Amino acid sequence: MEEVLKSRSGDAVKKQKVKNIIIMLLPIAALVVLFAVYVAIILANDYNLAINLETIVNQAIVLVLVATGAIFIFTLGSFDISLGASTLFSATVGILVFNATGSLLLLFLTCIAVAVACSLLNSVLSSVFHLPMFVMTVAMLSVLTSIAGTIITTNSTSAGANPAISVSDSVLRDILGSVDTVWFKVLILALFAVVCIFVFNFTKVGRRQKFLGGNPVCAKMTGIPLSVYGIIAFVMAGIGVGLGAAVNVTYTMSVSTGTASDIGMSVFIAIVFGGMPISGGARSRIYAAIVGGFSYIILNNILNLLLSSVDGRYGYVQIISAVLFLAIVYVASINYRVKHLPR
Amino acid sequence: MGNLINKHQLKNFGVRTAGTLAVPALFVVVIFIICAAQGVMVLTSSSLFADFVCYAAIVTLTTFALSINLGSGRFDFSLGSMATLSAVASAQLTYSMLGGGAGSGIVMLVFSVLIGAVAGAFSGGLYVILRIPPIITSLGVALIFEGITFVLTNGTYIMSEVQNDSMTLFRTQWYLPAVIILVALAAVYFLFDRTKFGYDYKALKEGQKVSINTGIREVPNAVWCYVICGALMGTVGFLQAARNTYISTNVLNFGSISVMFTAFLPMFIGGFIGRFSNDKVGYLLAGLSMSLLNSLFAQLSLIGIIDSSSRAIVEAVLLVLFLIFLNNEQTCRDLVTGRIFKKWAEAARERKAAKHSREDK
Amino acid sequence: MDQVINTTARREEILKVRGMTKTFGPVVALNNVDLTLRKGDVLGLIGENGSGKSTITSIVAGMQKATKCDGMYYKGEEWKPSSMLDALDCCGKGRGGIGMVVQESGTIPGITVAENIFLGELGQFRLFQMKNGKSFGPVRRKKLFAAADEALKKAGIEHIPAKAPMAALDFQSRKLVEIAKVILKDPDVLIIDETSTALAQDGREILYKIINSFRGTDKAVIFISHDLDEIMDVCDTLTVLRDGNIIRTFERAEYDPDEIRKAMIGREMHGDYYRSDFEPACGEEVALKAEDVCLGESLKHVSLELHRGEILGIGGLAQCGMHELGKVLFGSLAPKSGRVTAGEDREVRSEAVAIKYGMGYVSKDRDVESLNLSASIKDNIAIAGMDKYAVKNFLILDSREKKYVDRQIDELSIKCSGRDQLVQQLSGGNKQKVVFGKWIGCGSEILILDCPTRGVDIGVKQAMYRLMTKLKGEGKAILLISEELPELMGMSDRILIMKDGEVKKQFMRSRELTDADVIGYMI
Amino acid sequence: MKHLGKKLVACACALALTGSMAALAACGGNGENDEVRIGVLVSDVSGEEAVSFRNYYTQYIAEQYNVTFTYTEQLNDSASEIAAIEQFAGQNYDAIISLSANDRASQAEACEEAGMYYAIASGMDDTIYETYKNNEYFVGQIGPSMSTEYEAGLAMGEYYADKIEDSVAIYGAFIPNPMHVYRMAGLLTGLGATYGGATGEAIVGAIFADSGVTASKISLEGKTVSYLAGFGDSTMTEMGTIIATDPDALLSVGMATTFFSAMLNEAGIPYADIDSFTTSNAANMQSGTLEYLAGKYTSSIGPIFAAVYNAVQGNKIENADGSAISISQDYWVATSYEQFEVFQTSDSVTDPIYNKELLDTVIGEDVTYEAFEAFVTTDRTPQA
Repeated sequence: MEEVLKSRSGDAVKKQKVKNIIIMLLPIAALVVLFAVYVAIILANDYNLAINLETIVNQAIVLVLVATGAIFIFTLGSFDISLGASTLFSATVGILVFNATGSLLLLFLTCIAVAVACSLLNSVLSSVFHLPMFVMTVAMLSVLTSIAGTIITTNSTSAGANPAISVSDSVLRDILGSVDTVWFKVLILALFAVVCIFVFNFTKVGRRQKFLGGNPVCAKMTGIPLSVYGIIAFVMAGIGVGLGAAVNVTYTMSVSTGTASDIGMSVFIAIVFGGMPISGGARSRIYAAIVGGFSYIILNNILNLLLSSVDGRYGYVQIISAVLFLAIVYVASINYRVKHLPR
Repeated sequence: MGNLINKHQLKNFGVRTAGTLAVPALFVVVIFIICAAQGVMVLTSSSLFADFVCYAAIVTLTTFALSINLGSGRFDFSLGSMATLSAVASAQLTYSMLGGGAGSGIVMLVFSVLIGAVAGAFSGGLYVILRIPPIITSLGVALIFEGITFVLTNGTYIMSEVQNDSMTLFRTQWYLPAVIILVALAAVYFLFDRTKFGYDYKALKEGQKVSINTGIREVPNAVWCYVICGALMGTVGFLQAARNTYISTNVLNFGSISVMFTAFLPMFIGGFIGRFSNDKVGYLLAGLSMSLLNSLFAQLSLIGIIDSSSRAIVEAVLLVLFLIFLNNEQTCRDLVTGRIFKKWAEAARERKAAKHSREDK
Repeated sequence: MDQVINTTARREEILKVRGMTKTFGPVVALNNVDLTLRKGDVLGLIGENGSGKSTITSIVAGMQKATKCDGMYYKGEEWKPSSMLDALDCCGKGRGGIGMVVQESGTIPGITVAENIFLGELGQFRLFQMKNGKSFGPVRRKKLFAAADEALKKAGIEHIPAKAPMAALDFQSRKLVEIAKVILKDPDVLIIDETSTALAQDGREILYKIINSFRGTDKAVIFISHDLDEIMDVCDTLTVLRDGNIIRTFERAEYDPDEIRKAMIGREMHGDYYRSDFEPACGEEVALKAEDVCLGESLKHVSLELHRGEILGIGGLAQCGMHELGKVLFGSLAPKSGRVTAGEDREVRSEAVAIKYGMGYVSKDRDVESLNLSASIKDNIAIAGMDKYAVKNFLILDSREKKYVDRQIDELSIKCSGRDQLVQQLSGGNKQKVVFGKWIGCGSEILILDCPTRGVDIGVKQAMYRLMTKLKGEGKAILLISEELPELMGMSDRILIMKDGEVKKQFMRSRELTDADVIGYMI
Repeated sequence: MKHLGKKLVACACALALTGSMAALAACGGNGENDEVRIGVLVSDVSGEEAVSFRNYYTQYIAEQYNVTFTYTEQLNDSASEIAAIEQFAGQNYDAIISLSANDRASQAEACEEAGMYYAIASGMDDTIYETYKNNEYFVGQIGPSMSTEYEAGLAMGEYYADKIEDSVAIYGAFIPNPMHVYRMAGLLTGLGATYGGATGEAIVGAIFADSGVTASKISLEGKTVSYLAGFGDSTMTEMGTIIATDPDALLSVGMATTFFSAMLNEAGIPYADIDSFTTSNAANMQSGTLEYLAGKYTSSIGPIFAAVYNAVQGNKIENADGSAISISQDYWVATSYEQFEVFQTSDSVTDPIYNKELLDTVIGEDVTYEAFEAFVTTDRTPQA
């Protein structure tokens, strides 16, 4: 109905472009500001900056890895709620294999293979039986958590309340410890991000993913069926999950029933925080996961520092971080307001 | 959600009754077969029956709440957090007033419904003001409600506040949760199927743009939906508190999310039943079926042949199976009637014929 | 057509718009426009896409608000409708307002016909009606259905039951329900926006009957159409808009198609509109072949052959199955039986396969099936042609992609601010050019064009006809599905007419072929 | 554009606010240099025992000594434990006391790496102890050992062995949590029941092998035993079913007072549990049907604080061969309200058994391992 729209002057177009760029940069700006505030607090308190930065990387890395892979799913306008459960499950199998073989390579390969298999099961089942992807992942969440829970319980070595499988052999612990470094983690993330960015922006597959997210019907009519590219997206997400699971194992040297329990939902937060629309499509970006994941973790750390002496602070931290999250998403979406309520 | 064309064509009363009762009947039959095979019985005492009704109320009301916004394409992750928050706040409020004395139960129920409604209004209000996709606002809202719950309790269990004779009645007298179910059913049926609000809701759900252009006001309609969801979840929170005799309040980091997942299976079953009668009745029948299943799980758990993880797997598999049925109904029907083999044979014959004709050329 | 004009009533203004401006972001849709509608008049609005005709009427009908307006007066009073319902209600007076039948679907499929007719105004059926006009209580369904049946009858529509779910109706019936919904309110001004394109002959008759009932009375009609012949036939006065400005108003006596076209596009039309030759011609080689294709009620044993260098037209009424045929040929719908093959007996089973065999498909539902509106021109054009410019068939380099896209933008002269402009900001014609660019760029040898000039203005239309002729000359095979007979006859080497899912008749290209020859086989 | 401008300004304001808060925080923190800062890892923030432990540290000890305790949120997995330790390390904390046991080995290693003292305050773990006992930063562990847990279950079982006439219900809480497994083994042995064997050792092995208890494998001659565990949607239905059979008692190895008090009191079924001496349990004992409660007392985590405090002050207590401390603490048992009341009054947050006066006897440079061990193992059970 908004018939034809004629461009006013080049000037207006330029202004619009500048505005778009500002909005696009907002998530990055938010990350920079949050980082600056964090560093300021650390320095002002005479805390150890190096340790704190390492902490941030350690806390964020699994989330960011999983979220980076998950971008492929989100790009399609779909989402997977079982990512956390899948991380838990692949870490469980991974640690069993590692305990048996002591091979780091096998740990990573197993985690990736298992995670990709879970992803494939999700996507293939839903495409063969035409099931809504999301509900399939809800079912998968239960199944994976339960199976992993059973495996962990049966093989538990823990003395604590939560059953857990740990790497207890000191030689094996040393092997894991050797890669439990910030540099290794950053390297893994960088490699994976580069691969994802390459696939996403420089290959036919990536272009088609984005196109699919924008309009699946048109994509189908252009010979890009959701069933096929959905599977590819889930495979990419599986790789991210596998890497996250393996890195988690090197970090904690154990897997318990609570491992990665909040990753599934945090991925949503991270991706949206990073400036990507939940509906996917043309505005999807790989860096959203990285920017958003780190922003979210840093924000929580800042709030924890600021409120350290407040009673019930974890409640307040969560409230404030949720409010800031909504505020940033609100501002970032300002260009895309529509007359009716979004769904 | 229900397929209107089918509904229109299914005038036959017999078919409608059969369609309505098929799934619940299947549940009953299968459950009793399993009972017989394992030598257990369900619903053997009045208190167990009361527990059955109470759990059915929890599932049914959650399903109502889930279906309201999900049906309109609005994803709401905050359902569980609304239930916990309203239960905790109303428990504390009621206890501070009555100290667990007479009437505590009903007062807490009223408070819980009201607080739930306010929470829903907050959630819906935030959505219409921010105008960002509801799935995102609901993530934020869930975190906020969980945070508030934590601040109210510091994460500790709510126990003595909800352990009193008055609350006990809701768990031990089956008619109380039954009344709650009936009132809720009547309310959602009236609101969504009989009022202007309900008609507008349906119109917005099926054709958002056209409805708005015609002059239906979407914002109040959406906010009211959230308010109703909140009130329902407030009731669920209360019933859970009554049934469990305590409230676990340590729900930070999306600990409250899982509540909504339990409602997916009954929602799909209810939607299916709704094609033959009414979706709300469908949700109730599905809720009762799920509760009967729960009773069975309890008995099987006591004799040690099922535990919580195998239960979760069974429920997930049921969900997937039912979805496969829903999305491949024709194939399933063909499979049952054996027509599928005929079809395969036909297709094979055709392929052969086509091949021959090509070869002839 | 009835041409009685009550000259005394005509003098009186019923609607007056002064200095109306509407902008969408940086885009000016209406630029300080004045419009006057007189009683008894049937006013036609015509213009290219984006000229502002739908914008001005939708503001008048309360669907949206003007950015700036010096005054809008209805029956001498200030006119400020808050919604379409409000406009219909004449801002609270209940009757005699402004009603509009919109271009795109204005009905909701998931609810009943009755609910659609009384959409947003179910208050009147509530159990308790207060004296102050307020009401509460449940909605009485029986009363609702009775009232809806009444409304349908009033509009002369007898075959649609009020209880039926909207989704069970065909496209035309849905449009008729919309008309009934507007007529029910006894509007004094009726706005019909591109409605007739959705209607077959019987539906059009109902519509014309309604229009004629307004002519010469105290009421008035605004009629919007792309179809110059139809609009000249129906309207007493014709106002031409271009780029958000009113260019000229023609009285019936001044009607001259060339003048009107000139006013619409702002320049003289040069050369031929359709193909200039009248010789059916095509290559020997069969490019696409359908054998005994069946698809439920839509297609019954359809067979056809499309040759290289041929334009094969498929015509018929909207529901005759020709649109489904297009999809079946492209592998998008799987036929229940029969097969579709491209070239040397290669079966087309899916869109991806079709594309591999060099096919391209321009959908009738352009915004949904042919374009990704939220993506850029670049993304839309590039998506189908990646095989052309990808390095080693997988690596996409920005520079190569840009070159590829820019070539299409140039060749099709797509009007845009740049390749990164979002497609949703383009006009209908330019959108369609993007679709063409997408399929031509990737070197499609077989093009299935389903209503390619739908919602496209004359200038672009002409450009497209030329393009089709050129493609034919290059030996491409074109299947043209169209609901417009002149277009089919003007362009096709051969025309197949379909009815009820079957091919009823074949016509070869000829100068002598007329509408009358063909129509009989359609209805 | 204007709209956007406004939003950006608002954002900038919000961030500026955050910044100034940061500066504020900087002024507040780290003022006194000799203050001892201890991070406490917890995996339970909900239970009454956890709350009273917390109150003892933050409301009593922190008042008496120049110490701050910072509690983590509920730690659900090893990653969050290590992350919490790293955060404490980043803020120059002196020591970590762990009440969380997702992965103790990783906790110990993370503390070592960060140079923070580390102590375990509950659920002693001999494997961990043996591995890390010579670690410079490992202070040690004080709390009920697995054999103490076994003994606690055994005592309960023996107490009920003669009382059960026809039927007994057993709640296994979160088996296979080892603490609950050992208690269960003790309980079954005490009752005279068998489960894949008759000795405690055999039963422990059988439960771990099954990673849970299978109800049908419990055998108690002449009596029916019903069993349930965990907490889920059907737990209340299971409990209802059990109550309908009217067992002579419900014996629990944990959490029953939280989950089932209301139901059991109301049905008039006697029950026993291993929990803590809280007000609600007092009420359950006084007016309900709770008749046996074994529990840790609030200030039982006092000695581990003393050990950590000493270590931070440079007086780490080590035994003769230079390894960290490992001392088991016993449970107190109340079988009547009177006894319960005595326990409650003699150990509260405001007036704990391990009060400053008592703790000061083992804080200082010249405290020996032997003195400390004697201090912890002295039976301080209050007598009526």
